[in-house]
Amino acid sequence: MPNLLTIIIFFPLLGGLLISLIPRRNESIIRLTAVLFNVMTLGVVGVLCTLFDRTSSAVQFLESVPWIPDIGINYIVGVDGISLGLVFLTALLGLLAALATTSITKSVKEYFILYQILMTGMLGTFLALDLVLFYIFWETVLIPMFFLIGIWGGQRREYAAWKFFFYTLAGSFVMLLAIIAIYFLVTPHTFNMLEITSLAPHLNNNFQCVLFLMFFLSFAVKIPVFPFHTWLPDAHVEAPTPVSVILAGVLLKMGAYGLLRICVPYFPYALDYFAFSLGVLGAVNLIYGACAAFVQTDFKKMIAYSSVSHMGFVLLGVAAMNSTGLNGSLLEMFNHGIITGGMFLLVGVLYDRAHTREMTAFGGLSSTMPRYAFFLTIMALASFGLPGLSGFVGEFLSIAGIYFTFPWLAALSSIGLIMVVALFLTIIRKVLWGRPQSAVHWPDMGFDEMILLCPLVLITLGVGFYPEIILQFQRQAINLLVRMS
Amino acid sequence: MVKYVYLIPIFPFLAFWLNILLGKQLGRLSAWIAIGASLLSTILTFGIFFGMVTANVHNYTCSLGSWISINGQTLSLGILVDNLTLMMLSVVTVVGTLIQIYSVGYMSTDIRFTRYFAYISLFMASMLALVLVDDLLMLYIFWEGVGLCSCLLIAFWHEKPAAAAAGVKAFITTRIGDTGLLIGILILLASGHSLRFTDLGAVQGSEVLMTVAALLIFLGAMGKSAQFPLHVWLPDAMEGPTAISALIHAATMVAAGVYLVARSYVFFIDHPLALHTIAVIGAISAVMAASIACTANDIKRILAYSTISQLGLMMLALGVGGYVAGTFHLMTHAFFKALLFLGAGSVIHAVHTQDIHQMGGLLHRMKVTGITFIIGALALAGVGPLSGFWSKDEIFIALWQSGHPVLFAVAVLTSFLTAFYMARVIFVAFLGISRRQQQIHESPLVMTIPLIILAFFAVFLGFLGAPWCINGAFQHFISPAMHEVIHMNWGMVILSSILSLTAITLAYLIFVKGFRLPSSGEQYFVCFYKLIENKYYIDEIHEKIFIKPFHQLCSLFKKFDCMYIDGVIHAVATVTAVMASYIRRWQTGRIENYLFYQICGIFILLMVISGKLCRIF
Amino acid sequence: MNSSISFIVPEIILCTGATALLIAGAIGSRRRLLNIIAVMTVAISFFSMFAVPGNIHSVFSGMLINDAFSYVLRVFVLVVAMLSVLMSIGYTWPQEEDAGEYYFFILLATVSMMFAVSAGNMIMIYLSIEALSIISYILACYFKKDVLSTEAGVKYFLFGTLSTGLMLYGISLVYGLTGTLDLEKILIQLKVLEGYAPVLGLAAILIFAGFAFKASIVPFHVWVADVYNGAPWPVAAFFSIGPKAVGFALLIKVFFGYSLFLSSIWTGIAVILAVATMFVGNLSAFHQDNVKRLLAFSSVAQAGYIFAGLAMGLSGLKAAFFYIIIYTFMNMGAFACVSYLASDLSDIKALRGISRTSPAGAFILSVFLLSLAGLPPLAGFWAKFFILCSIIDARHYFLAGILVFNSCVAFFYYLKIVRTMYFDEPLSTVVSRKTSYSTLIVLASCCLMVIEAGIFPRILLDFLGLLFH
Amino acid sequence: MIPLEHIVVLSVFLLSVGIYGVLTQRNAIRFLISIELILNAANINLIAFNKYLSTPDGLGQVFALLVVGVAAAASVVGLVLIIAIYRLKKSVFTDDFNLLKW
Repeated sequence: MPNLLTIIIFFPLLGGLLISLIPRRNESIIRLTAVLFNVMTLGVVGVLCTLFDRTSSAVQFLESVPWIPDIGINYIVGVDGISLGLVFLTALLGLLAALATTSITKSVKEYFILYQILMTGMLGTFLALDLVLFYIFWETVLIPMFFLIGIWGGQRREYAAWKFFFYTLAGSFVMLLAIIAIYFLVTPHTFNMLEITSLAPHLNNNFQCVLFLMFFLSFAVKIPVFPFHTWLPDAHVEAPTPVSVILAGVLLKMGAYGLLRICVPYFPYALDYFAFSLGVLGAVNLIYGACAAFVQTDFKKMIAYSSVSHMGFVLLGVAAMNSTGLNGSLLEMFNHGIITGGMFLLVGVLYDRAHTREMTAFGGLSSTMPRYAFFLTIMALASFGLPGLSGFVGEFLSIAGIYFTFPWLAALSSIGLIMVVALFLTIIRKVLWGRPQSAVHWPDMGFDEMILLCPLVLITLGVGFYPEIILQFQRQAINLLVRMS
Repeated sequence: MVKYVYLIPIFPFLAFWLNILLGKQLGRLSAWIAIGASLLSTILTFGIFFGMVTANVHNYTCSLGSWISINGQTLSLGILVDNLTLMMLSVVTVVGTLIQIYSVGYMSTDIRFTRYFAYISLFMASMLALVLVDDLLMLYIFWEGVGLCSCLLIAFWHEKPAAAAAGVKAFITTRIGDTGLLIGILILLASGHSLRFTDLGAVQGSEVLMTVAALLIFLGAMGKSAQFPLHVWLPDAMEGPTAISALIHAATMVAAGVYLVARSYVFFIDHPLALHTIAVIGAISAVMAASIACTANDIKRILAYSTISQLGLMMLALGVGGYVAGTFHLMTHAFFKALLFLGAGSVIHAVHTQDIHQMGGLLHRMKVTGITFIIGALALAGVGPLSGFWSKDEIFIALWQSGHPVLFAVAVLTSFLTAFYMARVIFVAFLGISRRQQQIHESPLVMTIPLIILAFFAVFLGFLGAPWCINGAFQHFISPAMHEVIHMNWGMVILSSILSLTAITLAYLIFVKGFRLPSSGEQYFVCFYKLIENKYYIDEIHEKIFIKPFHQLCSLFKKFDCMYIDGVIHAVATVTAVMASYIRRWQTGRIENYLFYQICGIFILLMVISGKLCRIF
Repeated sequence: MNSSISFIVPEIILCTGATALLIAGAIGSRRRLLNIIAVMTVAISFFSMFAVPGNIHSVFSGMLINDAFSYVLRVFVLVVAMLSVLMSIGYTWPQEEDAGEYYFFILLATVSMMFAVSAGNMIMIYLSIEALSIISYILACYFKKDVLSTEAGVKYFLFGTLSTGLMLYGISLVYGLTGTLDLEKILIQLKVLEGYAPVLGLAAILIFAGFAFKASIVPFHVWVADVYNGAPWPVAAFFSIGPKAVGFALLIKVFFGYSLFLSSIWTGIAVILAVATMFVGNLSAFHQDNVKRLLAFSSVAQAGYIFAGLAMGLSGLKAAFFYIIIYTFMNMGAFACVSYLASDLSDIKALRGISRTSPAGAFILSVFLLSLAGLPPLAGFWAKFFILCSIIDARHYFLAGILVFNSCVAFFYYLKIVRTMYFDEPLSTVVSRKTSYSTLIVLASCCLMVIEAGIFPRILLDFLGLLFH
Repeated sequence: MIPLEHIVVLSVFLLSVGIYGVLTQRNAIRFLISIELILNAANINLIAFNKYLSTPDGLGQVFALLVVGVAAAASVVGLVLIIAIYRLKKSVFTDDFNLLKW
């Protein structure tokens, strides 16, 4: 299949178009169509994974079509070890989130149209290899997200939607400037990300630093890096469950992916120059996120802040600038997507029953909802990096990577490791342990809910036991990245 | 046979999944699945044990495949079976199996019966794997695994807030140590060393860095083995089911710290500073915990502090080079401490209280439990010729030979205190008159049989290491390089016998005869007593130094988020909005203003063009 | 002379049609007939553009110039006229007015715009601008009984006459300095006029102000909001695209093609004015609850972006041109869509929950608004993108930053409308809208253009490439 | 012959008076008159420059004539508008035309 990637990117959009043709009263058909399209997308991504040559560091399945030849904008898509895992993650969470929409009852048709656009945007961001194309997909995500939070969200949905939108918008505009600037700075002028990879490192140091900071700012908002993270708790909390899953699982990865795809290979001098600051930010993220999460009273907000904390590992891995750290960083992105995606699904399960997310309303669920307790425990354990579950591998590699470069930072971050444990154990204690708070007993998770979590748990266990499952895909690409930076 | 060694942890692991996934359907069968699995492991262990001993093989390594590669090193899941491993395997499987059998009775009425056995199977699997693996990182992985099981089992009765809190506390406190261990591993990794235990002896590198690594690894051991100042979780961990306390918090998991030090002993040997630290920490823990145990009233807590103290002794022994002594005491302690806990459990099961002052005269009502408990207590007190006597002797000898008089004195004091508080328990709880009206029955057979078996071990296991009996079989087994003949050190035997007898007598005088100190000494003693009774205020200090600042930091961060970061964001929005509403007012709706703007605009442009303003740009 | 006549055939057709409409309206023909005549006139005029001979350079002794620039702009003006006429047909006129007269003015305004863009002489420029202005005053107060509409007309008149009067004075100074009013000859003369720079500067600024008034550059923009607000919807839409494009066309022609300003100073001034225009436009729109005024201020801000591009030399010129064309479609679409959805009300409340009652309309309006805001992959994004490219290419990083900040602000108020449509609950009263084909054509064509140029901007770029090769 | 400067000064004076009138007068009619002054200032310029230029071709004078015509048209429209608003508001003072603002 020569146009595999184009199919992957635009297939969801096609689904959206199709959904827009279905009369709005046929809700079940709309849902079915959306799910079907996401299943097929996942299927195609599966095919991609099997066809992918994991021994090669090169970009594969490259497609290049001139788009605006006047200024050298091309439609270039391709996949390599860095993006493959994230594409898979997107397709998987996309399907799960499309399935987890029982709570969406208002304007189902619009919901799924926007959702499908969102999918296209996300997949495109990971696959685009032209800076302008990358930017376009990046921005495409914004508006659907704004609506998904703003229309289907919780109490303070509007505030959250605006905040999310403007934070990200400001960031991405800075990126746009950087993209145009880099176009004019490299000779020959080009937006082709692969060509810039070989051209940009020759830029003079000041330009490298400025451009690095501009790109980083944009990615920092998305990742999010302290102090640009305050949109995240609001957006995550107010968004409906499936959207939170996508937000935490995929959207945050876009920023981190950008870091790996653009900041690391393009600006080796700047990366070297800022590596320590980056590492400090990572450690701050790690500790700050865990601490801020610890005192929240809202279950979802705790998970949201824990995402901030986890993204600290990603930053640490990047700051390490060695293959261990970068491998850890990328793996942590994947793992975080899986784990936090699962966490948000679990919060959603509880919210559907309790209609509140206040921690005080829960407790003792271990006895009344044993299946729920099982899933939540596994996800929480994976979150704080219990060895044997996937979270550990990424965290360990990141910490190891940063240790090799900045030992003291690793020591600092290890404080964060303890805090994260405290955080998730507290969650377990407050939600699962203790006497049941409410006289009403909520029904345990049903089959439909468990089926969503099973793949996530299996991946968590699988990657934890045998991380090569993921690492084998990314190793070559990371090696290349290390050689470049 | 030894090549099937990897099956040892697999059996309980399968039992775990079976129990956790099919718990409801299995019902009481789950217990027997767990027990069956650990019986299989036990049989396999002993098969391998005898296979290796008869073939005179001391070492077996194999790799089960690579796991991950870091910094150019491929870390693989490897297995190392040597005599230390075999000893630990035997202890864990035997004690584990017995305690599981005991648990069938002890937990019979619990609603989460199957989950209990699931967790315990998981624990067995992790613990056995921990013992088997051949490098530090793999050890770390299972190390965390046992920590998790410990946490889950402590909080098994999570409806009790204290139990839930204790579970969390246990995990976090040990995690502090574990993080140290992790950093220690990273230091070794970063300097390009292999993490395999067999290669640890050949570690080269900057002395300071390697000493730090060794200390950090020991930090991990401190956490697990509840050594001062990370010991605070262990007494609280007594909120868990007593069988768990016996298995995890007395016999096996807490001993993993000692095991870790013993396992990487070749590494510690090269770094004397680290070794000294181990000895000092061990000594502090030993005497501190022993003194607290003298004042505690909760039978389980007494045993918990006793565990800390005994583990301290083991560390102390290891720290002064008494490798054999440390490991020997580890083994004997596992059995008699498990016995004591199970006995305590049996008592609690019967009287529904843990306060020793509410017990009394139990020996008459619960013959088997009473007698086995007393056997255990005597073993712990170091009364010859029970097992504790021999291992404690070894420690004394090691200390004496190392030539550290203070440490030796500490060990003697600890030993004295140990005998004293165990005698106290016996006199208050088991002898004397009953303080309760209710009927007290002996526990069922399923609980008492393990007690009897353990009592058997508590009595006779010591002879393995007794110099006059089979010529110090244990010593030669655990340290195959040693060839000299072990001699009886009669001085030590006499010393420790006198020590324990004096302590018991003292306890008898105080708790049975009601002997009191003269009032002149009382004042001074009360202060001291209060300090000890409050556990030297270590919990409070922890609270002040770590927990409270942490909470304050958290609140601070939360506030920082809401007020400062969001404040800046909102300020930007507000400034824009205010500017907007100001600029909007320029559109006054009056044409004369508009015309004025126009003319002004033209004038300003004129000024710009006449070169006055355009310089700026 | 023959070629001169053949050159202005499209204008003649328009004039004829306009006269016919005036008469037909006066004798009380039915509205339907008038609509058809108006559409047909513009259409015929449009097609007659193909018959305009291409081999002549100038006609009427240099009064009108026939080059690619003016040709494209004349076609463009006709497209604007067509869109305006179609929108007027679809518009539900609140008062029964004489439609013939209305179309007459619209077509005459079109004629004057066509003359303006092809003018080769200052006289022609003045005359066409003045004609366009006078017609605009009348159109602005088309609802004679309506206070707002009349006030809009008066304000427009007072502001406009001063502008054109000052522009005339500037032209007279240029005449005095160069002795000619022919643009090409002025260009030659300017080279020897170094010593008269201050006077020339005054003249240039007065002329500039005249054009800037049409293009709504700050501080000559103040009329915009009030006039759009008072004028009927189709007239406001027409004002926001037609005269504005003409203003920019003249700015380009006079200040670029014939470099009336000394180029070094030009950039500085243009940057200042562009920044001011962006800020004033966007910030004034920020709190608007009146959609008409909001769109008016947004069009001021858009003028700022275009002007920023213009300041950047040749590459910016192309970008600005691209922007003007895209802007025309998206702004027209936005006006048409709001007037259709809000049923002639201009308060933002009228759009509440429109997405429930008219999902397609809400979607299309969102497309226009988001395109105006510059969201990829809609056409408005490329317009801004090319402007930004030219700015960064010229190394005006600070200006680029300001533009980007303004885009953020702009996103706020555009999204405010969008959120009103999607987030709020619909008003209780169910309004039945009359949907006519002409409205549909306007909306569909604008929407298609916005999306098409967003996905394949290359087509339009190639077209513009022909213009600037 | 009167020097060109004198005429130019006159025209500038007229322009200034016109601008002053525009800025200060609140009466719409007076405003119209001020505008006429500006237009006439330009006209004077055009005619004078035409006269004093080395190659007089009558262009300026023709333009001036055109301007007079256009100005008349503009004034008519202006007056019509002022009358229209007077009907509605009973005022020709620009202060009163402030319904449209902000």
